Amino acid sequence: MENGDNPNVEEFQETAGESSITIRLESFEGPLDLLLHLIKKEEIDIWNIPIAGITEQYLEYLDIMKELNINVAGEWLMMAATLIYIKSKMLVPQEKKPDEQQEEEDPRTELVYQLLEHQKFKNAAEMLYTREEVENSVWSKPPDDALEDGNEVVAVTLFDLLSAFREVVKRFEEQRVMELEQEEVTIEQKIEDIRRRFLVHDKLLFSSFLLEARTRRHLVVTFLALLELVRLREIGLYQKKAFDEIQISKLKETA
Amino acid sequence: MEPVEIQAIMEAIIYVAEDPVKPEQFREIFPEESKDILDQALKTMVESFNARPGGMMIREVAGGYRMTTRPEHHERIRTYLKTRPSAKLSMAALETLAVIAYKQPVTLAEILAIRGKKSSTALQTLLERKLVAIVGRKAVVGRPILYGTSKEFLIHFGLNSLSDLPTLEEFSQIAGEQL
Amino acid sequence: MEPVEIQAIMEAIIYVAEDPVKPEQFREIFPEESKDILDQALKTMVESFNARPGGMMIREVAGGYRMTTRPEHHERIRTYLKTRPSAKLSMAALETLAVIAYKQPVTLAEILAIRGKKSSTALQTLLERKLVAIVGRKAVVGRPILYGTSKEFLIHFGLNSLSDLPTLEEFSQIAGEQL
Repeated sequence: MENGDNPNVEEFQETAGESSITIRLESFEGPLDLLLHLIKKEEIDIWNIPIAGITEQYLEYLDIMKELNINVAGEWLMMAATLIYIKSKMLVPQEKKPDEQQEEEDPRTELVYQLLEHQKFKNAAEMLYTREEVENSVWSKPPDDALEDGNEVVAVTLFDLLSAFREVVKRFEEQRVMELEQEEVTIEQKIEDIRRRFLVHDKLLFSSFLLEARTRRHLVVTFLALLELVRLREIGLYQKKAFDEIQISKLKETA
Repeated sequence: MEPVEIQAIMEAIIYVAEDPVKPEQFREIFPEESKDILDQALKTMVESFNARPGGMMIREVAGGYRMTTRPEHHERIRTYLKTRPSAKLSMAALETLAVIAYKQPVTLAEILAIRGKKSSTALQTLLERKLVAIVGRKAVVGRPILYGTSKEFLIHFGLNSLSDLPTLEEFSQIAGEQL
Repeated sequence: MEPVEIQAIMEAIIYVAEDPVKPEQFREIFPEESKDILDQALKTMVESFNARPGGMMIREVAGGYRMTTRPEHHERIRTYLKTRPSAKLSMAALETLAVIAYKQPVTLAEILAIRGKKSSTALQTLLERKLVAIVGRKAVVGRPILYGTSKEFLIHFGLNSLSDLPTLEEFSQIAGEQL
């Protein structure tokens, strides 16, 4: 078939501006959509698809897509292969064996069922579209003061949980990068820092110091600084009972 | 309590509720009343509320009762709210959603097989808009994630339950006629 | 337009409005109607709305009209607001839950290190909702408490076991992006 026989291909070439191409291709989102489009346009009987003609048209569309540098996804090539395979099967003359089944399996049957199945869901999507139209024209608005915990409204699904985790991981990575750029603190600086803290507090939780340490090195420095202050008998470590949290208390006024 | 008072409270509760109110919830609010009395009160209230020539209506959505404006007034309401129609789902998202709605629980690979093309972007949109949820894993090699529609799906499309959807056979009939 | 239709739209607008609706605003919505007709419609609508034995009323507040529930029903409405299904979590609680789910067993210090934010209030909420449980103590200095998800957590998210949780890899597959 020549291009002149296919008005749609001409349309493609005439409106080669980028936006119009995108729109056109969106209406054939996948290979099945393109086949359905061709079948409807040519008013073809779905149960008797002229496979040679359809294959030719399909391949023309593929060529145009390639010419326009549109990334042709794998499923498009798969469908091309399927069409060519069906075409070749149909060209082979069927050997008549009267003792076998009268009707040979038509090589197009599977594709036809796939197309019908696809059309079925396209229709279901149309139905959802119409329903959405209707629902878009109503509003439901409970009064604001009826929402007791207004800022705490997150209906939780597994997807939310995973998204939340991903956010945390992302933030963690960013923070690590930032810290690597920061200058590291020395034990002497940390001792001064802890002494300053005990000017205003008599008791602090051991864990509160460790919580501040965002890097491993910072953690070690903090730990060593605390041990040094214990050695100097400026602070003492104790537990109220076994397994309880470790507390740090000031033992003498620091200079 | 007088039926008329029960009805008034039911109306007020449907008004303040964020989600559709299920009949069972009324039994918690009125523990002293019988199920029959509450069901009757609910039915009478909804009928008379909707028989008014007012601007609101009470609809059965997602197994509960929900107050909304009437669709015929949408233009003037939109003028007042100065909102544009909310972002509609793309045709790809609607098709993916249709496959999930009718074939649930379904895996991404099964969706691909029916649609004949990759559907992960559409699925991502549907998950973000909470129309679709992860409902489990299929007991096959690789244990792929199974997807299904959510309560939000019913609300978004004004359905009381999944059985309100037309059957797939109806669509295959139409499909046969179209092709 | 018929007065009854104007009244219905006025009612719907007062229903959807965030703030009390002033009479002047109706003149913007109905530019083709006279002030007298609109004032009359508003008056009639409010009177008949409030004459109903329903659960809501329209009140004049701050020079405008506002829809509220009737004060006499506040106790039952409060009961409802308390009993409604509380499947809601704050973002902080959700993030904390996500860290616990994916990193369990985990200490409070480790949660803080990963989230970079204080998490003790969020953790408290999760413990109260029984989504998280204490699963032991870590064998390090101070023997901090280890947290993990509970059976309630599995039920809430419809999981058979923790191995059903979607992985980050699966997520990036759906999202089609690189992590």
